[in-house]
This record gives sequence, C-alpha cells and structure tokens, in this order.
Amino acid sequence: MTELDNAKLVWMYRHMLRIREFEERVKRSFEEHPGVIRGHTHLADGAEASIVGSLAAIQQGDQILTTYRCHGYPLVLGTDPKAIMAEIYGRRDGLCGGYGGSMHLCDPGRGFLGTSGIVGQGIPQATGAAYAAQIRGQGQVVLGFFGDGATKQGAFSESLNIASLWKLPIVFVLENNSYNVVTRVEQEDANAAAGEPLSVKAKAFSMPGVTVDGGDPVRVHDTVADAVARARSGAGPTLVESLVYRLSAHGNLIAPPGVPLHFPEHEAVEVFGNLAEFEAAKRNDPVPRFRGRLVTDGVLAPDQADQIGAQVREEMQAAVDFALASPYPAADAALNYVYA
Amino acid sequence: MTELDNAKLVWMYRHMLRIREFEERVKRSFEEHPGVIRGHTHLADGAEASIVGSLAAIQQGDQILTTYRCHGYPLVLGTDPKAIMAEIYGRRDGLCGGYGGSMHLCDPGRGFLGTSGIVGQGIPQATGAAYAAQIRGQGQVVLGFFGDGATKQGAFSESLNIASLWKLPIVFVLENNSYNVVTRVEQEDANAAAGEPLSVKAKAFSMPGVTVDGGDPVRVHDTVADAVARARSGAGPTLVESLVYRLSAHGNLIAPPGVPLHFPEHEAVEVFGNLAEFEAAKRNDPVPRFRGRLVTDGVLAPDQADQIGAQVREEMQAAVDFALASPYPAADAALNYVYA
Amino acid sequence: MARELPYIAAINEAIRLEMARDDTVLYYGQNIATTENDEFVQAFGHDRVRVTPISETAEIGMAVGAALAGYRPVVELYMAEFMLVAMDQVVNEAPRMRYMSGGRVTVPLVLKAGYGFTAGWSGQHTGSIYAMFTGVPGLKVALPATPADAKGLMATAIRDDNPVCFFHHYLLTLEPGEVPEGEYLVPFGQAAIRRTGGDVTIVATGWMVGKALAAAAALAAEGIDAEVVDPRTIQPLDTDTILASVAKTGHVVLVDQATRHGSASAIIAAEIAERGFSSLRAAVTQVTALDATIPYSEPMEAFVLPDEAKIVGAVRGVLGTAPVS
Amino acid sequence: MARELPYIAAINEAIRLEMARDDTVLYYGQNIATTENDEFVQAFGHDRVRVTPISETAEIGMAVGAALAGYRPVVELYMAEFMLVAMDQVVNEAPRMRYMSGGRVTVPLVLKAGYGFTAGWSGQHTGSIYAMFTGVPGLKVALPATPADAKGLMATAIRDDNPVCFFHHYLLTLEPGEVPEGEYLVPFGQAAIRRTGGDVTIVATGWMVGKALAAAAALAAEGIDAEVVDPRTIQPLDTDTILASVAKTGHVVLVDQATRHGSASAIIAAEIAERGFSSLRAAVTQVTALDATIPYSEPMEAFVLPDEAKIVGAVRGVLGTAPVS
Ligand SMILES: Cc1ncc(C[n+]2csc(CCOP(=O)(O)OP(=O)(O)O)c2C)c(N)n1
Ligand SMILES: Cc1ncc(C[n+]2csc(CCOP(=O)(O)OP(=O)(O)O)c2C)c(N)n1
Ligand SMILES: [Mg+2]
Ligand SMILES: [Mg+2]
Repeated sequence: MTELDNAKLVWMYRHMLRIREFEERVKRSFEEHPGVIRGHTHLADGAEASIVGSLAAIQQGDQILTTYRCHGYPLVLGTDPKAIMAEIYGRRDGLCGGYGGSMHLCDPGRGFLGTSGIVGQGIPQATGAAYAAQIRGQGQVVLGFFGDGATKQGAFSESLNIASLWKLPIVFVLENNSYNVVTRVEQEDANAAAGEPLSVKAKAFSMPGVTVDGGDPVRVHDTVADAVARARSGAGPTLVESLVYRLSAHGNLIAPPGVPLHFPEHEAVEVFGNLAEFEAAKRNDPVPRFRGRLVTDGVLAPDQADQIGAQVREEMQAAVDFALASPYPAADAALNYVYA
Repeated sequence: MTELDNAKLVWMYRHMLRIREFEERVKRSFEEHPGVIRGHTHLADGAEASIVGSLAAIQQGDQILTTYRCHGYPLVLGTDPKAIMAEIYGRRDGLCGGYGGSMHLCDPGRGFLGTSGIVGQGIPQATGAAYAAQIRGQGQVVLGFFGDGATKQGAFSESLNIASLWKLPIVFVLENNSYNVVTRVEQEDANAAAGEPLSVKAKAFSMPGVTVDGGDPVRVHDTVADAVARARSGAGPTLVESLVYRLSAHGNLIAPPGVPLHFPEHEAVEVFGNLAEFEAAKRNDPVPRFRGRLVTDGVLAPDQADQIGAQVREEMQAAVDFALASPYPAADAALNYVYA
Repeated sequence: MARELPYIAAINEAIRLEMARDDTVLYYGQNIATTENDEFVQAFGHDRVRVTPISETAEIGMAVGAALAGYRPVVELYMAEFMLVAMDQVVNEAPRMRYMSGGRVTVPLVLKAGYGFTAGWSGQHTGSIYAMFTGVPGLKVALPATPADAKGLMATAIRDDNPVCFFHHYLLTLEPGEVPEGEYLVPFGQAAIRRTGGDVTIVATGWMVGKALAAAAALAAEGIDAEVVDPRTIQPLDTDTILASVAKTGHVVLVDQATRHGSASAIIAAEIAERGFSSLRAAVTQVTALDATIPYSEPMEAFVLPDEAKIVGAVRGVLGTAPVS
Repeated sequence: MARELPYIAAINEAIRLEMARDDTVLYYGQNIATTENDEFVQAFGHDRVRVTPISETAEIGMAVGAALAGYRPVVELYMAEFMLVAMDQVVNEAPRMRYMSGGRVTVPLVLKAGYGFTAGWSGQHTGSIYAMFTGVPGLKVALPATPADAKGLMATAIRDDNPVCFFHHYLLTLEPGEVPEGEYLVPFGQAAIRRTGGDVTIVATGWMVGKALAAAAALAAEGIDAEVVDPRTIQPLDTDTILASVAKTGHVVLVDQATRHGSASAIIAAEIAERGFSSLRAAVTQVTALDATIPYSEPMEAFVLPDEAKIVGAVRGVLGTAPVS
C-alpha cells in the first residue's frame, strides 16, 4: 500500500463504486426500461477492484484494449457515463453514435482503443498497439484485458509469444472469473483441472506470470504497476492473472426478439446449484470490502463514503436520464463510417 | 537400449536408410527428370532417426498424422515406395491417385490418416483422432508430428490444452529442426530466444514435456515409447521435442512455372552464411552415425550394412522406374472424389 | 405424424435421433453438457457429448480428425462467425482431405451454427456469412427455414459422408411449426416451393422466407401472384427448380440477408442470368442487406435489412419494367 | 518514365517508396527480414521491418492494433489461404472497428498475399478465395494483373485509410511489364479496358486477364472483336465501366479462376443481370474453374482451370445464341 496515497485510495474507491452503480443501472434497465437495451450486454460487477487497480497503474498516453465486458474501463479513464449509457441505449449521443452498443465501446482520445466481441481476438490487437508504442519510443505501455476462457483461444498464445520475443511494452491482464458463460474453468482449462493457476501459462513464453487477488484493488495495483514498470523499462511483457468473481450472470438472456431480455441468476446457482459458492462471493464483494478497509484504516470516514455513494448514484441516474432523452440516430446514418 | 533387440535395431537402420535413399531420389529427380515433380516438396533427410525411432514405438492399430514433410512416415509404416514416388510424380498409380502429391500422402489402412499443408492444422486433427481412439476404447494411441514453427500457430496450444484436459491417448512429436523456412527458431520463439527448450511449452498445459536428441533413434524410441505407454494407460498426452537437423533446404525452389525447380543450398549457408553449423550437422548425420554405432556394438556387420544399402538403393531405383512408367491420370478424373 | 415443435427443438430432436441410431455420432462444443443434467449427457454419456474450451480451431480440427478415424462429429459452434477463427479447418481442411487422398478417406462432420442475429447484436455477431462457404468444393451448406426442414436437414447432414455447414437462423429459434415424428430426412439439393404463383419468382432462404411470404401475401392483394422458392441448401443448389419457376414466371426477385456482394442471391442471379436467360422478361433483381456492418441501434439496423416493403417494391419494379408478354 | 520491371519487383518498389515517404508504414511477416542483408531492413531498420513467427492471427491482429494506434502496417502473408487461420481478424475485426466506433478510429492496413498458384501446389495452396472478402463492408480488395497496376494499387492500398486485401497472382510473379518510376498511384474502383472491341465484353482479373487477351486475339482472327475489361479492384467494383462495355457489345463472358459459386464473376454477373439487363442480347456466361479442389497432377489441374480455349468457346456460345440485332 506504500505507493498509493490516501487521495488515490479514495479515488479508487470512488471509481469502484462508479462502476458498480453504472452496472446496476444497466441491469435495472432491463426491468425499468424494457427494450432500450438490445442484444447482449455483459457486466463488470465483481471485477471493479481489478479494473480500477489495473488502471490506477497506468498514466496519460498509455493505452488499453478489452473484451465485450467493457463498461468499467472507460468510466475510470474519464469517459462520460452519459455517453456510455447512451451508447448502450443505442442513441445518437452514445459514445460511438449507436453504431457499436454495449460490446464495442471505445474512446481513443483517452487511450481506450476498442474491444473485440470475439473471444481472444483483442489480445493480438493489444499486442499490436504495444508494437506501435515500442516503435514510437515514448514510453507508452498497453494493457490488454481478457478473460480466463480467452486463454484457450489460439490468439492468446500467438500473441504472448511475440510480445515476449519482441519485449513489447504490454501487460496481459487475465481476469479469471472462473467461468466462460456456463462452463467452469476446471472444465476447460488443463492448468485449472490440474490445480495450477492460469498464470503458469506464461512459462510457455518465457515470460513472468503472476496471480493476484483481483478483489483487492491495492494488490492489483501493485502487481500491475510492477509489470507496467517492467514493460516501460523495455524488459518486456508480464501475464497477470487477476482472480475475480463476476456477481451477475455472464450476460443478459440470449433470446430472439419477442422474448423479454433480463439478467438471469448467476450460473453457479442456476446451472451448478452451488449457492454456497455464490454466497461466499457476495460476502467477499470487493466494493464493501474496500470500503470497510478504508474506513478501518482511517482513510475514509463513513459519512464521506456515504457521500461518495450519493454522488455516484446521482451521477449514474443522470446518465440514465440523459440516455433516455437522447434521440435515436437517423436510420440512414447506417451508411456512414463504412469506409474512412 | 534395453528394450530393443538386435533385429529391431537393424530394422531401424534399414528404415532410416530407406528414408534417406528415397529422399535422395526425390531430390535428384529435379535434375534427372525435370518437370516430373511439380509444386512444393519437402524432405525428411536428417530426421530419419526421429521418424523411425518414433514409429518403432507404436503398434498395429495406432495412428499418425503429419505435416507436408511426410515422405518418411509411410515408408516405415509399410506403404510401397513405388506408390509414394508415383504420387510425387503425379501419376495414376500414386498412393492418392495423383490428387494429393508430395504434401498430402495418406494411407489410412496403415494408420497414416493424412497431412495438412497448412502449418499447425494437423495438430488438432491428430487430437481428434486421439479423441476417437479414447471413445473406441481399444487402447489405440495417436502420434501427431509437426515442426518447431508450428508451435507458434494457435492450433498447437488449443489442441494441447484439450488433449491434457481430456487425457487423450496422444503423443505430440515436435520435430525441432531449428528452422521455419529461412527463419531460425530463436528469431520466432520466445523460449528459444530465452535459451529454453521448446518442450517447456508443455507446462502451459500441465503436461509432461521432454526434449530428446532426435539424431539418436534409440533415444527417440525410448522417449516416445514411454510417452506412448503413458498415453495407452489413460494417463494422457506428452509433448516430445525431438532435436533434428534437416540436411536439405526447406523445400525446392518456390517459383512460378517456367523457372526450373530444384533444391537450393541449406538456409544456414545460403541465408545466414553459417557453413560451420551446416558442416557440423553433416558430420553428425544420424544415418552414418547409427551405422557406426551398430557396427561398433557388433549388431551389424559392415558387409551386412553394405548389403542393406544395396537393397535399399535397388528398391528406390525401382520406385523411380515405376513412377516414371506410370501413366498420368485421365484429365477428367479431376471431377472424382469431390464429394463422397 | 406431425406435431408442433419450435425450430430449435426440431434440430435437437434430429441430433438425438441420429445419436440413438448411430453410436459413431458425437456432439460437442462450448457451453453444452456442463452438468449431468444435460439431456444429451444423460442419453449418450460423456464419451460422446462433451463441453469444449473456447478453441474453435481445435474443435473443428478435432472433428476432422475424429471423422478420419471413423466418427461423425456434430460440433456446436453457436454463431457462424465464431467459425472465422477456424476458417482454415472449415474450407481448406475438412472438404479437401477426401479429394487430396484420392478417395481414400471420408470426412463426415456437421458444423452447427446460428447466423443472422440482427436483433441488436451489433457488428460482430449478426453476420450472414454463408456465401463464404458455397464455392468450396467438398463442402455442403444447409439453411433451414422451417422447423420441419431444420429437423430433416440436420438428420441428412449427420448421415452425409461430407462436411456440412448447418446454419440455423437465430431469429427463427423459437418459431413453431409442424414437424414429423421419428425418422425424417430432407434431401439436400431440393428446393421447396413455399407458395406457388405465376407472375414472379421470389427466391429466399432462412428468415427471409417468412418475409418473402409476407410480401407475397401483400402482393396477392394487388393481384400479383408470387411464387416463393426456398433452396434449403445452397450447396448443393437446386438450380433446376429455380429455373423452372423462372421459366414459368419470367420474373425473379432474390432476397438475401447478406450484403449484395457476399450473398447467395448473387450466385443464384448469376445462374439464372446464364441458364435461364431466355426465360427472363425483366432484370434479375436482388433485395439484400445494404453494404454496411450491422449497426447496433434499432432504426439503423432496420434500415440496412431487407424487409417486406423492400421485397414488394422490388417485385413491383420487375413487373413494371417487364415487357408485355 | 516507365521501364520494365517484373510484377513482384513492382510491388516491392511501391512498398519501398511508401515506406520512405511515410514513416508510419510498417512491413512485417514470416520469412522476411531474417538477416541484416535484407533490403528493407537496410533501408528502414528493424523497428519497421520484422520477421514474425507463423502466427497469422497475431500478425493480422497486431496490424489492427498498430493501425488503431496510428501506424500503417503492411503484412506479408505469402499465400491468401494462410489468412484463413486468421479470418476473423480479416473480416470481423479490421473492417468493422471503424464502423462500430461510429467513426472514432481508422484501421489502415494492407494484407499482402499471393493466390492462384495452380502449378502443382495441390489442394491447399492453390485457391482463388478473393470472393470471400468482397461482401465484407469496410474491406477493400485489389487484384492487380500487370506490373504497373501491382505498383500503383499497392501504393494506393498503403495510403488508403481502410483495411485492404492486396492479392497478387503467383503465376504473374516474374511477369515483366512497363512500370512508371517514382510515385505512381492507381485509383481503386476504376476498371481498365485492356482491349477495346465491339462484339463482346470479356471481364477477367489477375492471371485470367492474359488468358482473356489471348482468347481475344484468337477471336480477332475469326472476325470477332472482343473488349477485355479488368476490374483491378473487386471491392470497390467498377460496375459502371463494365455496364458501359456491355451496353456497347450486348454480350458478356466473365472469366474467373475461382470456382463458379465462389467467384467474383458470379457477383459481376448478378450486377449485370440487374443493372445491365436491357443491354443484354445473350446469356451472361461464366468461365470459371470447375467445382473441384485443385488436383496435384498436371492433366487434372489443367482440366479444371479456365483457359483460352474455354473462353473462346464461351464467346462463340454467347455470340451464336445472340438474337440478330
Ligand atoms: C471465438 C468465439 N467463440 C465463442 C464466443 C462466445 N462467447 C462469448 S463470451 C464467451 C465466454 C468468454 O469467457 P471468458 O474469456 O472467461 O470471459 P468472461 O465472459 O468470463 O469475462 C463465449 C464463449 C465468442 N464470442 N467468440
Ligand atoms: C498457416 C501457414 N502459414 C504459413 C505457411 C507457409 N509455410 C509452409 S512450411 C513453413 C515452415 C514450417 O516450419 P516448421 O513448423 O518448423 O516445419 P519444418 O518445415 O521445419 O519441418 C511455413 C511458414 C503455411 N503453410 N501455413
Ligand atoms: Mg471468465
Ligand atoms: Mg522447423
């Protein structure tokens, strides 16, 4: 905790809360405003500490690429939640004008280069951004975020080999939430089945690999910060496995139109009947956990924490209101941006 | 050397020589019979000990899949060299009727299920054959052969993960000849660049990985035999890295028609100016090396070795003669076998 | 005996029946069979029914290998676009191995994937990419439009000795329809005439069949009698049935959810322009998606897709410009 | 000033000139730049010129990422079929990212790959798979047929702000031709009329252009005057030039090295059948590869490929059946 001063710790708490509140509003939208969210939406609740801890470790000019589970990152990088919510609602004022939706946020001006909705495919893209950073020679570092399931996609291995070989300035942040949709990681990963951490995969690339409690933003920060320092120094990439637990189901229901969309129960309960696992994860929820710690450590007074909570709720209510009020794009705008 | 009796050692020597002689005849065909070989042809000279040692470790009913560098394996499995040469010459009596050519031999009756000319793509196919063997439950084992370069193709990682997870009866034989065409393995592999063996990749799959001198057929045999026993027992796959050196260039010249095709100098010399490496490899040629050892150990008398040499030369001359005499397929036979 | 079943249930019924009939049929893929409660696991066990990692190249490559070794894998791929990461196995391995072996091996496998989920799934999950597979010798491509065809084409796909892409339409998933019980096979390469009519031929596949029928109903009210042809498989393509219809009507509108230059309709148009030219009394007209990635937002998404009104307009166009016969 | 250069040298010249002009242009791929003797390494250094592992998904995915970050990568892929292992990056990532971002990003990159190596390379290395890319909004596809076009289209591809598939034909590799020196750009979407003629339009790309010209020469001896059109890029496709030619001749033969249902010619035929119908005086006829994987053995390989005789036959066919005008 050495490096992070109190202001930064509070900053981290605020952003964790902002992500949580934003995702709650997305989730509630399915009931409160049926039909405004279409397609498939994936939430970051449970991963707030990991996201905020990681992004606290980078600086202006650094860049990130993520998966479809992408709402949290731009909130931390400074993107207006109004624009994000409006994008998820498919509105003209959306971050991407309603073209991309929930899975395809991007804000290049703030270093968020984009996402891929296809598992694993963002990993080489992040690696390519790191290659660009290496050539540019201005000390930029790239963070590439992806899930445990994505490590079973060939793109992962191909990219980590090149990143290590070329000593690219990148940190691969593997958010291991133990699930790929309804499949548990032990059912699809040879390391997990053997009781090993997924960070052991780094050995195949002669790269350092480390596993961290993704529920602790400070540990995540410190781990990622070390990796970022290593990357920035020219020593090459690191694989950071961050252990998180998503607190919602993989995504809202996958259903043809006409069938109401909503978030079902978490797969641990719904599919595996493992209520104990889910309850334990809820008890271990990183957001109240971090609040408790900051209060205990005297970093944050309870009423200050409540105040932050109120501000964040207000901010996200405003995001919903803004998004609801934003007009839809003109239909024929669909033919813009096909080619540059 | 315990397990292999003298007859088997002589069998191994004979097959090594058969592969060498066959490949020499293929290579000479470019000068002696210009035009009979089309497209791209890849030789196994230098890898004989590895091929024969590996195939000496399997039994009737076991199966293999390989890459485009595929002439050696069927020679050991019992396929008639006449049919192989006729295939390479594009003739009607070819092993595959002239449809496949040098890169696509196959002889399913002898367990050789086929090849892929696309790097890495045979690895999942071999894994699938192993899945079939596991379900069939008759103790069959599959060997999947591929090169050092192929380990950088996503198909490699995806397959090894599943094979380990499912404990499939397969041995992955990585023939590391230090080159992918004109690229040295240290230029494209993070392990090699870090001075580690490629077998370290197995760690990413919680799978045993071992590196063996692929110039020594007995060591290859013993190593692969252990892995085969493990696979047959249901304990799962092994990655065996066999260190070989190909004694010819990657393949014949890649050139449009009109430009005469032939085998250029080895890349070590032609591209990297490293005559010393190439000369050392020639001095270490596994075929004379094994002959010397068998003679020294009293397993093989020099005149017996010479006799084998003469028989093999005769056999391969007959293969060339047969192939030259075989008619071309009828042009409209091209429309057969498109669909089953 | 037929009863009503949703499209997706009809597909599952075919897989179940074929697995019961032939124990070389395997069924695996991502996010299926993760618990013992899975109906396929219960019926056929974990040898033949497995969950896989997110490794399409391995999944499809393994299907090729298992097929070479005597099995008939059905790979659950969810969305056709996920095959793109493994496209080499689909177009350059599976369909070529038999040919390159000179007939020594067969590669019977089914790649089951949904497509066309144009319901807010945005740019990467909404494609109609079937035309990428039609020109690949050795490969077959089925596009069922009804629950009965979904069942019958799946059963045929599994029995076929070649690799088959079975593309079901996501927007039809819960569509109910009459489905025969027990063994039911729909042959490949036989188009279905969904509606007979003498004035114009409308050729459509998948979700577009319903739109074409709705358009035909609307046109009937104007006294225009449209024939609606559903090829059902686009490889093999039943060009003869299409040409026979065009010979009768002299006019044709081709409807395709794909973009114009990535469509099956372009391929069909080319066949008609060559082999049915003398029947034609008007331009061969395509109604396809507009040339854009599918956008997320609803008004834009609707704008780029073919719909009933666009089909009706196209039919009026070809009839209006037709020479008096 | 023009001088003779082989096709492949013309391509390399374009890359060299663009790299000199714009230091955001990168050039990497397998089996290039492995020693300090490499001309690109010498000119531009190892930052911008690199050898990669056999990892097409990473190579192309990295190009997308580098492009998002402001560079213009040219990826050397050798054979178009090797892109199949990375097809998602080509059709579902690179061309969609700008659109999905609502115009916030651009993805300028060039995927350089050879194709059509029908010279004994057998089933997996001989494909003409360009039609898989034509229906993908956001992607462009160039098919140069001459050394000059090879240079000019490559330069245009590198300057283009979109992902471009630059497919050079392997059998043209050493073909010499006049190539302008210095900066030389050939615009995308402008067909070249390789030969003017009034009786019939032959549309052909790549290696087929030479075959079409040979056929035209043979036909001239019979008094048939063929116009030969080379689209040069098939996405964008210069339909207007093709239609103008067909309007003049009334007859059209489309030549394509791909199979019939996987061809650019089908797409062009469909455009003509819709937009040029009133000009047509005969069936729109395609001469394509037969529906088989390319076999290894020479007589079989020749049998499946389009050639001069088949083109001549097709032209006689369309003219013979044409109504007297
Ligand atoms: C290539 C590909 N295959 C399958 C899918 C379907 N899919 C979407 S998300 C997902 C699970 C990914 O799991 P993980 O990488 O652990 O990320 P998480 O969703 O848990 O954050 C799958 C299988 C896809 N999008 N792309
Ligand atoms: C996916 C793919 N990319 C590139 C190629 C071109 N290629 C053919 S062989 C080869 C080298 C393979 O090296 P390695 O795996 O070490 O096998 P070796 O030839 O040394 O036996 C390459 C790059 C290919 N066939 N497939
Ligand atoms: Mg996960
Ligand atoms: Mg090698």
